Amino acid sequence: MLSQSAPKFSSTGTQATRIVGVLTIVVMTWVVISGLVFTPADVVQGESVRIMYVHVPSAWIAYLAFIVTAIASAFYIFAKRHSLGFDRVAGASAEVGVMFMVITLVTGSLWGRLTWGEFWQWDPRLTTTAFLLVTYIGYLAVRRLDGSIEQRARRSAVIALLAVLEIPLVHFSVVFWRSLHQRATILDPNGDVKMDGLMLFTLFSGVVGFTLVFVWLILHRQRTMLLSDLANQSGLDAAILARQNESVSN
Amino acid sequence: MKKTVKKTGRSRVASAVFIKDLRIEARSRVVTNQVLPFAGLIMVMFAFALDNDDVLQRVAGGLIWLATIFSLFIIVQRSFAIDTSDSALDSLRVAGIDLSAVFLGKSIALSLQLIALDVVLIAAAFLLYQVQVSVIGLVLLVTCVICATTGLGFVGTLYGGLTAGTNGRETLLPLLLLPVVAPVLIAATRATEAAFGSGGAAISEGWAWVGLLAIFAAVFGVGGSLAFGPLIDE
Amino acid sequence: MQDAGFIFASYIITVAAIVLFAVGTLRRAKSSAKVVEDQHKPWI
Amino acid sequence: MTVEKVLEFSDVVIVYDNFPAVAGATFSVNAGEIVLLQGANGAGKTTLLRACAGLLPIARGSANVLGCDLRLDRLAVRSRVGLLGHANGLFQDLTVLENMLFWSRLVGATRNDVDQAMDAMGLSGRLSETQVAKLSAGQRRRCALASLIVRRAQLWLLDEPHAGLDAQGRDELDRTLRAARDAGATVIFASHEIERASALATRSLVVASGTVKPA
Repeated sequence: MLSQSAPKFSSTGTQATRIVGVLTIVVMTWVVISGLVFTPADVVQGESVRIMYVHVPSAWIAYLAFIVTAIASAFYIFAKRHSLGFDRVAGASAEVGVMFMVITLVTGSLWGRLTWGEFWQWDPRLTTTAFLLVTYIGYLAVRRLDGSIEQRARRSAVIALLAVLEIPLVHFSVVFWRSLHQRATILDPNGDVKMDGLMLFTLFSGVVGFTLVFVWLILHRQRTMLLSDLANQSGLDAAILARQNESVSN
Repeated sequence: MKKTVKKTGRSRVASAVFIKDLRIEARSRVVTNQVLPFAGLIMVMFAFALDNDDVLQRVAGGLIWLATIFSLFIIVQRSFAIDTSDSALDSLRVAGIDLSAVFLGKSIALSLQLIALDVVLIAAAFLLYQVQVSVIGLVLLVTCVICATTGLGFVGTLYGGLTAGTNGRETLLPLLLLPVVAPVLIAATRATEAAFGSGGAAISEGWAWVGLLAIFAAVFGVGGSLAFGPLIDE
Repeated sequence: MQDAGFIFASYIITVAAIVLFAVGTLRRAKSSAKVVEDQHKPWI
Repeated sequence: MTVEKVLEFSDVVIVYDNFPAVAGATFSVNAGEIVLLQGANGAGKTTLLRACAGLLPIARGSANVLGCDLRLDRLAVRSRVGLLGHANGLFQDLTVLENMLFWSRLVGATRNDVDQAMDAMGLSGRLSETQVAKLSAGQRRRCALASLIVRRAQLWLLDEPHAGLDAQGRDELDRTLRAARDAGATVIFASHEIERASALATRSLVVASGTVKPA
């Protein structure tokens, strides 16, 4: 029902999210400064290795996000009580995952231009990543199809589980496809980076920082989804009442 | 009051749906009169665009499967348009029919139509692109076509069912299907190239790809029969 | 130097994408939090 | 013999596209009744019928059809009801007989059941070999009703069954529905033609703004 008094709590933030948020800002600031200034240039790759501190963590977190989506979808489908909370986590995680995957592809192609001289190579890892991105863009499109909230949850959970089935198939076919025709040794961007302590630590902080970003975004996004579902619901209560009054007055 | 209709066997439902789909196709001839010319046109247009016999021989396999996948989108949408135009799909849902059997019936009908399409496309490749094939190559080619079309039939029906009756299905279907069928495109292309001996590929290379196609078909056959009901229901 | 431009670009794109996503989420949260009563917000 | 309740709705709310198309419907239907739902367009008749068939989720309230709780298991009721909406659910490129045989294979009915149903609907003879696309509206409607007979539906849910039929078709439809009732089916149908429909129905209900009241 529409509230009589305006709700006092007008955000999705809590003590916990604020702590995560502050931590995120601290860690990310450190990653940016250390990645750009403190860490040394690579012997082979030169300065361009600095892109690694944002590229590699965002790729990892994108994959993490898609795994979270799959797990949450499985919980939604297989748990006795089909709890919509799992669906919201799955959706929020996929959205964040798509964002990180776009970051990964953009930073990766910038890095590729510097090291290989080309923005794009038909390397198995790149190709799989591109297919994966399109798959999850499709997943998000399925979430926007019209229908009830339960319908959305069920459809998207099925699609998420099918997408997980598809990841190994796409990956192996692409790896197999390339390996038959050319050796992919020079294409491996991480193979020839010699890491010293600070570089490793910065990369590690990058992973931590991006994970914090992920957690913070998921918490807020998932609550925002709940709010907008509830907002529809509260409109519904008013609508039921209005419709009943309508029938009485007739 | 309590006399309930006895549940019909899955194979019976599947075969009824299969016969129904093929009979409608035999009568309306949409695949033969529209999709087939469309796919043939793709092959001819590529011949114009590439205009080089050596290149055409090399890429013949890829073109066949690209044309197949484009035709798949049309056939899938047509197949579900038949079921949704007079709400027959709703009637099936109301009647409590085993939807996984509907899935199987529709997939197999779809695969058969794709096989017929591929036979014509491969014949076109022989005529237009001057590809050669040995007897062993032909065995490989036939196996590849069967495995690939089975897999395409399963995924096509699965995602076609999901998008049937929704807004924007014409664009959503390719968006969902393209990344999923990527392995089929790659594997079937490589196997066909091996069968044709394009670019010096050996026939033995092709069988590994056919194996991948078989795995793909199995995964989506099982996944599809489980998922199809929940997807189109509600 | 071309390298520097590319490196800065990749950092800026990363940070900008994250900030935009975060700001968008918070703004949507604020607008829909106004219509929902506090008792329905389990995180309070 | 106690009267068997085929359908029992209590304070049922059905949400369709975020709109409470049915906002608190309470009514029940006994076995063997022919119930007419009257009401203006947009009153919620179609939504109500589709929900009875287990096609739409029940948002609130309790709903029981043929002994199945629709809130718990909407699928259980489905094989036992027949819904005929504005569309007929037929395949246009197939003949009448082929449509019937398709349904009979799905539900395990015999050829004899099919012949009987087609006889009852006056679809035997040359008509049975005609493609559905070439039939008149009334013939299609009869074809759709025949498929309900083949499916042995215990509860018939008909949305505007008289729409698009000529005088003869309407008479036939009325006869069919009475025959179906005599054969043990219960019928709930929506109609705008109050006079004709009231003569057919054993009881009338008024649907207005998503609620149900006795006429």
